[in-house]
Amino acid sequence: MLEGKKVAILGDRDGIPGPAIEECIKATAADIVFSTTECFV
Amino acid sequence: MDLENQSRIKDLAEKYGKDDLIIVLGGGEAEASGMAAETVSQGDPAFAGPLAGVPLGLKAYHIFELKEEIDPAVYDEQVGMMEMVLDVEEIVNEVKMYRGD
Amino acid sequence: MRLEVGSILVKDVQFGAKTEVKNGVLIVNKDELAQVAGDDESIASVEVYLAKPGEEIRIIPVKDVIEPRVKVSGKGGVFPGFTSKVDTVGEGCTHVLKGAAVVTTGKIVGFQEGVIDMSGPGAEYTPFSKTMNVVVKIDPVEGLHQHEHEAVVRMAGFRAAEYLGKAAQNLKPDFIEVFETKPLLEQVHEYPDLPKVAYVYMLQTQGLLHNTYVYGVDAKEIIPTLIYPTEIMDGAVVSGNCVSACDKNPTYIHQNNPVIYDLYQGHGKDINFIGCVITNENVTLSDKERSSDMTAKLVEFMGADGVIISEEGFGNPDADLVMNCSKIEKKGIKTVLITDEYAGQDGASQSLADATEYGDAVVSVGNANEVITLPPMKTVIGYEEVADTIAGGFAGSLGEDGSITAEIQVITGSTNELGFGCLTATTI
Amino acid sequence: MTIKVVHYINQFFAGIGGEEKADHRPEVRDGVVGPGMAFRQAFGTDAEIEATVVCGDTYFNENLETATSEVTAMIQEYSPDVVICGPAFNAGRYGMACGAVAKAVSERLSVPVVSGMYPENPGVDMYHRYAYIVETSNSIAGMRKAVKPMAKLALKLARGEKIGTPEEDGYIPRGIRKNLFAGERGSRRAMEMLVKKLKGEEYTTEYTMPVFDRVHPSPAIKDIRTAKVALVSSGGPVPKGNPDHIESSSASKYGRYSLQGIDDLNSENSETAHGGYDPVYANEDLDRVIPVDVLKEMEEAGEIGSLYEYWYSTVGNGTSVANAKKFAAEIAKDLQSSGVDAVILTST
Repeated sequence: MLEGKKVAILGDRDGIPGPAIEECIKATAADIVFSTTECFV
Repeated sequence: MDLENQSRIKDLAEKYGKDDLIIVLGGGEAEASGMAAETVSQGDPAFAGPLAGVPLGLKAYHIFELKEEIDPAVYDEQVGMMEMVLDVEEIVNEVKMYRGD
Repeated sequence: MRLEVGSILVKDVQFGAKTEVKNGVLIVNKDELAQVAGDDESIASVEVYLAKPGEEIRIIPVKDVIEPRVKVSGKGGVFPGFTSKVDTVGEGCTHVLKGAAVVTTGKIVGFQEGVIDMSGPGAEYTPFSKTMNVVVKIDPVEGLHQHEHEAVVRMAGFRAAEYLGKAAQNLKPDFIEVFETKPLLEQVHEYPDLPKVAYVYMLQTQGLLHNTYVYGVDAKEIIPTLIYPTEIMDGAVVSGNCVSACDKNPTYIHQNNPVIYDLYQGHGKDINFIGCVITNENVTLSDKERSSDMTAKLVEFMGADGVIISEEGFGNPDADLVMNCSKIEKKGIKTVLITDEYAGQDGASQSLADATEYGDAVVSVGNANEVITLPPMKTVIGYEEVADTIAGGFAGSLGEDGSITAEIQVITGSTNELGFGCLTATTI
Repeated sequence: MTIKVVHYINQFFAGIGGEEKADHRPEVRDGVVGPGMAFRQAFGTDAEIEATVVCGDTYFNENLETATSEVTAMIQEYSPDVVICGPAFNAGRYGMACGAVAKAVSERLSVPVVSGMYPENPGVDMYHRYAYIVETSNSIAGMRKAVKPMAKLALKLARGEKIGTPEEDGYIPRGIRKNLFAGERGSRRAMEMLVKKLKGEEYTTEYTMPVFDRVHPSPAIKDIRTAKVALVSSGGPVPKGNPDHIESSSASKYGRYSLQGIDDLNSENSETAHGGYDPVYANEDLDRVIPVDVLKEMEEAGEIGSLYEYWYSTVGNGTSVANAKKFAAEIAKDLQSSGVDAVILTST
């Protein structure tokens, strides 16, 4: 389902941070267009 | 959701369209994750940011939902730890609810 | 003590040639009643009126309300120490004209007397809009001292109620209720598994129009004492108290004390109702200390597990309530308090003049400061001009059209602190 | 007719920015801004948000009086039927601002106010009396849930409809005591409460005891022979005829009366207005309530410096604590400016 998709990452300082999600998505066929880590609270 | 990020997402949605762009969330807590999913699909529920009253219709997934799509070794290294401590089911249900599928 | 109360239901009241009850109708010989009630050289005039539920009638200023009764068997009369000898009452059988009441009115004694509306919004607040009232308006001779004036009117009311009650002497009651409390040790053993509950009955005793009488004695002079609940139900306690009429106990309410009645309803089921302590509400600190010490000691002496404490009045008596509560709780005996509130006309002020952290179980019977407009009535029995000066009224309370805008404090029994009515207050 | 609403929000909800923009000065914008959109949806055609007033939280709280006046003036321009503040959730300074606006709007403009806050927001504690504050969650995630009951209450208030209990209409109790008829009479409720208390079961008191101020007495007067002494009483002592019509109970006022030419109070020149005690003895000789005769003698003998030429009087009977406090503050100010050193307070 990630095939050919553009991905915007909204990580969470107290959950999964942006860089960790980036690592995961990098190993797929999707294209990362934005990544950030929010403080959700 | 952070006001600046709302603005960024809005721009990206205009650029790529709602069929190509997906949002991946890393939220550590159900309510906030659901809210992020809601913000990018129906608009900012807090009516504070640029997405207030702007329904982009984007689909957001939590990284937990994408486990099958990701290299297990990488997933385990990056997410495994948090998967054990967080309430995965509650978070995923909340995100699903606001994604509307 | 075992008391049978036989109720003869009165569905209507009319004037007639002979005072009697016929088919549920109380017929009153007006002249004879006026003569009996007015039998006092200090009384200049007596007028008798009828006021029935739903009629557009206002009675003002109301001094006392009394239930007509007669002793059928057992010792004593219906007002022992006043209209009969002081024999101990509370045993045998008493007949009641249930649904009828004598209401006394007449020239104002002080500032403090009440209002009864038989219809309209005010009627919802007073229990005496639901009774068939025989209103006795008594005016004293010129120059009578205030204390004597009060006593003369009080006695006239008792005589009137006793006179009417005699009509029930030989009637068969529509229903009979039996109330019994045994001597303490026996009573304790009757229901060994139920919590032992006593009732602390606070009687206001602060001077003119603030007094309560027990077997003819001004309760200000008593030291708190034990009394059988049935004695109270049978006329041992009567009223000389109508200040801020909302939370004063007219004689009718003493005769029908709802706390005693409801404790008997729970007796043998949820609780073991073992008896009453009557205490007073005097004005000096040493009196307050003595009475609350004695009350707490008596409750402990009885071995009570819990008590209901009812207040009469507000302000100064709040101190008595708080002392009774904290001293009893400190003995490990649980309390529930019944009080009304003076939270201001806007409801935003604190409601009591004294407080205790032990008072964690309070029944509120309403904010007496809340303002109400009583529309004009076709008939006013008494003197409506006192509306501006009675407690709860203010300059301009009496409107030109005869309406009265005042605090519900003016309405007889509106915030009765024995919990006779359903009124309460909540925080919004 | 469409109901007119003005909405008050902070800089964050106006999309101006977060903490860094919190010094934003008050401004007014026509129509809806931010959360106003959600209210617009909820109102449909019943009400219209005419304007939104925005102010930064820091600016508001650091310039409380000016900001309150500025914001209130902006709101007044639109003569709204009801004002909505927030919701502020658990944002403390935003809650305090919403509360202060609510107080000013309700008191100065007599316009009802609805707000929304998390119960622990300090704005609730400070201002719950002035607004119907809907209980919200502690974060902005609760926005949708807060808007519906807030909008409903706003419509009810604007239409002058009867507001239900806090439970029925979902607002935080405002601390106002309101009478109502319960299902059971008081004595029955007392018995049921006692049975529960005896069994150790949960019960709800119908009145939570107030906490009282404890006033520390002032230090003793060093030399009473030079002190100016005043008389203040809640026993209702008034000149004969009660010229100010002080009520016999629940006093709405106090009086200030001259002692000029009076050395003794008696049944000719004075009486009590108090309806809560036996007035006979006070009316015979009002020195029993305020000892004017003795103080005049002491003044003459040089035992006190002087007796202040006015006495102050009200009736304590049934008078709410809030009114009593108000009277006392005014009387104290008067006494202070008249150089009074000591006061004899008599009650009854």
